[in-house]
Amino acid sequence: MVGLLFIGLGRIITARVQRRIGPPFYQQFIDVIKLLARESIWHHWIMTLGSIMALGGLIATMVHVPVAGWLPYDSGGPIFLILYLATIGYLGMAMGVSASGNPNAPLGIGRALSLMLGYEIPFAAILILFISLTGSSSLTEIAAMQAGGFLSWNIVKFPLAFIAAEITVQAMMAEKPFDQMIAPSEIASGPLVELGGKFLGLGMIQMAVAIYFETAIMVNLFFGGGANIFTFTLKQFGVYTIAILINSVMPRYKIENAVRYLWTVPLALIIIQMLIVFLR
Amino acid sequence: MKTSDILNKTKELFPYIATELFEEQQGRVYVCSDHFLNVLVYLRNSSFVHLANIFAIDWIEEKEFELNYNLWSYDHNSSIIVKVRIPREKPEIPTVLDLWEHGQVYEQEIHEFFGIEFAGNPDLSPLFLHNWKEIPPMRKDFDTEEYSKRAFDVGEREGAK
Amino acid sequence: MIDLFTDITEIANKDGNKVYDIFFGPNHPGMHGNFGYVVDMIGHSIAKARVNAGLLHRGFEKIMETNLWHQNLSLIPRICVVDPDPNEAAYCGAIEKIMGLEIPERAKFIRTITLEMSRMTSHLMGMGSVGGATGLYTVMYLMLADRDRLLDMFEWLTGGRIYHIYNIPGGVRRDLPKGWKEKLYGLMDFFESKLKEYDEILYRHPIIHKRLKGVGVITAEQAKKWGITGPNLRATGVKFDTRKAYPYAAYDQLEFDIPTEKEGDALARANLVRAEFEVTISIIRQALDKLPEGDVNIKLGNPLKFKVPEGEAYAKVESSKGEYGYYIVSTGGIKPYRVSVRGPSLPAGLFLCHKHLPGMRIDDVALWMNTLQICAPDFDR
Amino acid sequence: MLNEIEQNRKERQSAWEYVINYFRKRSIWLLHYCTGCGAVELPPVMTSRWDLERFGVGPMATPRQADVFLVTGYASIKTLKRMIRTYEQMPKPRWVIGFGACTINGGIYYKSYNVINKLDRYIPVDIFISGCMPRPEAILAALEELRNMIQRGEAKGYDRYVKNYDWYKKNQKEILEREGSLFGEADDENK
Repeated sequence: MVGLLFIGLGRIITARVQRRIGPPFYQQFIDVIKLLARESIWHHWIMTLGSIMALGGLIATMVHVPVAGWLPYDSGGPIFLILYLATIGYLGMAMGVSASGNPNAPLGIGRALSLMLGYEIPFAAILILFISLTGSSSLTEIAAMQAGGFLSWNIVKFPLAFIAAEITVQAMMAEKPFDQMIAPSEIASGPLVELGGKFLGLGMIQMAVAIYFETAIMVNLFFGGGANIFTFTLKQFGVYTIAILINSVMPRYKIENAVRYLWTVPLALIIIQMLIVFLR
Repeated sequence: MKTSDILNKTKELFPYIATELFEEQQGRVYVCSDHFLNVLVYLRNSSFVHLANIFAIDWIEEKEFELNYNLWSYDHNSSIIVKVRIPREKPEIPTVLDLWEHGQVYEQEIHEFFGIEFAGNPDLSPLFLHNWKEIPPMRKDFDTEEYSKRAFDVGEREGAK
Repeated sequence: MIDLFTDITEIANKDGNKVYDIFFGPNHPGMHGNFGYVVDMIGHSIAKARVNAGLLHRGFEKIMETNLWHQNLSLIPRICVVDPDPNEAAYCGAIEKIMGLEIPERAKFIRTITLEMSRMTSHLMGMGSVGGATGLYTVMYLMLADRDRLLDMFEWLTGGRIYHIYNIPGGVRRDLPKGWKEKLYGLMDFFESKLKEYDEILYRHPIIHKRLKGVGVITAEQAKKWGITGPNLRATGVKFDTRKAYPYAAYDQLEFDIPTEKEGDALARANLVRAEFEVTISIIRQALDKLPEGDVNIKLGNPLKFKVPEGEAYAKVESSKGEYGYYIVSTGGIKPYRVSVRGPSLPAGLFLCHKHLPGMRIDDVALWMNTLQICAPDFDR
Repeated sequence: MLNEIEQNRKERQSAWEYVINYFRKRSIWLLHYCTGCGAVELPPVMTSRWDLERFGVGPMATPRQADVFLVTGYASIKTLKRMIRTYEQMPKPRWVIGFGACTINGGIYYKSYNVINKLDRYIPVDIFISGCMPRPEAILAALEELRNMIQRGEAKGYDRYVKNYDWYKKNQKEILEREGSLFGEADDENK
């Protein structure tokens, strides 16, 4: 829900950058409801399975991400489990759309997976930094460690790591310059090319969930979680706004350039950050 | 060199052609289909590198097709149009692919719209039209209005159903 | 290189590698205009391209033979939608050449101004779609919004936003309305100030440089040999412009220089369009400054009975995409005998694709098309 | 009087459809397929001056995702084939807008040998926009009218396509798979 609201607001922000008014903020809900009420064209039962798997994987991920220190059950937000579960979503999508038989879809999936290869490494490096600092792989504890005012947030303590993480998250959310998997003018919106009706509706919900948990991870890592759900959401929205603003003024990399960029710049930033932290 | 000089020089080399200076920078060369390749080769080698286009004119009353090779020289800033006439009954002419590679597209187009054969061109497949069963449409004896009436302006609209 | 990739399809087929077709267009977001390539792909790279043209074929040249001279005026701008005025100017220019007419000075200058304005609209669309092809939609939106201001000026002057039908044989249809000139001066200032913004957001963007560099390289030799004209030719370093070399309208009375680039790749073409945009602004300013008083057309009598004496002529203009030419044959009747159109993007769109696309990645096709300014209607006609 | 209108509405659509139609009309996605020159007026409609996205209208890349097929201008025979395929690929609540005079009766290309004259013989059209080229305001007006029609449950072109499928197919075949000349034998001698 919140994710959909975010996308809706994001569309307004993009429109404002482009000197337009933009759609109403509830537009995304309307779109999803319309899509779910639509006829959907069905190629193979794998498509349904893939879509459900993708959504299920992401919901399973979300369950483990602490929101304002709260979790459905007490798992403590195990960071590696989150990373593994997040892949299931993409694999489900890959499975689903590959069954559609359109050559653009596998092209898009190929790009998505190689991009994943690109951003997982710097992201893992960030996590290693935090785990070695806190001695715990629990998101709740990392968030709790930053309690106590603005200055103890990780964004202030480790600005370079934050920049690196922001770039990585940009790739995670498939926003520009890392939206190779969608790329309408190259491969006709890639994985989504054959998805219509309910599949696309599920896809949009899935995208919203993905944005929600990715921003949640960012907030937990760098903005000290949140005292209550409102401040937490507000911080999430802040992270998303940065992503959207970058998105609206960036063109798209080629896939190999994108992966090379992700393996050099963010990784270098993190290593510098690590050196600063450990040598001090 | 001025266009008139170029025309005169060409005329000296090939006495069987007729030339006409249309305006300061535009000239025309009339040549028969046996010799036109010689003239084109000469012009191509004397700085007329740019082939703007090839187009055909259907002179139905004289029972002839006229092919026009529209050349431009970047060195002399002059335009020369080489005109070749071929009989309408047996429209066949050698290709100019060896001189200008992109002539391929123009020849394909003319073959489709006029039905002129280009001897030596390997690919004259239809480029623009879909499932064309009539005579080539750009010929003068093809009546496009009548065709449109018979093909598209028939039957009822959807509302009438 | 070329033979290598055409053969690769067969080799790959033989070895059991998967070669698959992608329909790049007509129904593809990276394509503008109704046109397409069918490309054989191996992985991400193209092995072979086939042209899927004729989707916009309307038989213009045939319809024109059945229409009156003046009726055709409303038909010809539709050949190229984004840049319609060169069509009108070339068509009228050819008729005037056959008739031996010298149009009034003021009409020449007004023609120059509208031609350059049309070039500006087309370039704004071209620059914007470079952004669109790389995913930088903001640029596209901003430029198209700015383009609307020019369209407003056209509407004020001619009554039409897209199709102006403003040039007629013997001059232009009507004089400038009151206050139009001042407004256009203001608009030129506006665009000059905008250039800075475009530079920042598009032309100095490192990712754009990375994407455009080395895509679709043409050398000067090849460009001349393959009939490539206009900005694509100038991007290879050839200092040639029909406006200078074969002047029409009032270009021989104006001072401007021809920008060129050396590399001949997509980046050079994109930068050249930007440079030309600047030149265009200066040309419009000059033409407005020098605009003489007087009539704007020669009265040629009843357009329904308008006849052109027997003869034929080729007139060409420099459109935003290259050499636009009309060859008109008249037999002295009320209808043209034959009108042949030379569209500027034909060699690039239908011929160059066989040379460039094999070996290219699918990512670059849209960019390649946009920077070459391939406009499907002008070769489909 | 009011009851009558209410009655009519109920005949056309159930309450559930009425609610769904509300969402459908608020989120119309156009197919990004420029069939003709009319497409040049679409980008201006999306930019800041008219801003189509305010109404939830946006361009979509593939026919699977789109609701509205804008036939922008004339349709040549080759395009008609693609148009029919595209139309049949779109999922069910789908609408067609005929854009410009050329789709109504051929417009300025009436005489052409390669442009069809009556679009609604080949695919069902819900709404026509007249003019060449239609101004952006006309596009907005047409979309507004289409929204009202959707809400009232009147825009049922896709149902008509199913109902009169044979008729449409026959017309399409007449154009696309013609065998032999229209002019008979006499003209073939010139070949």
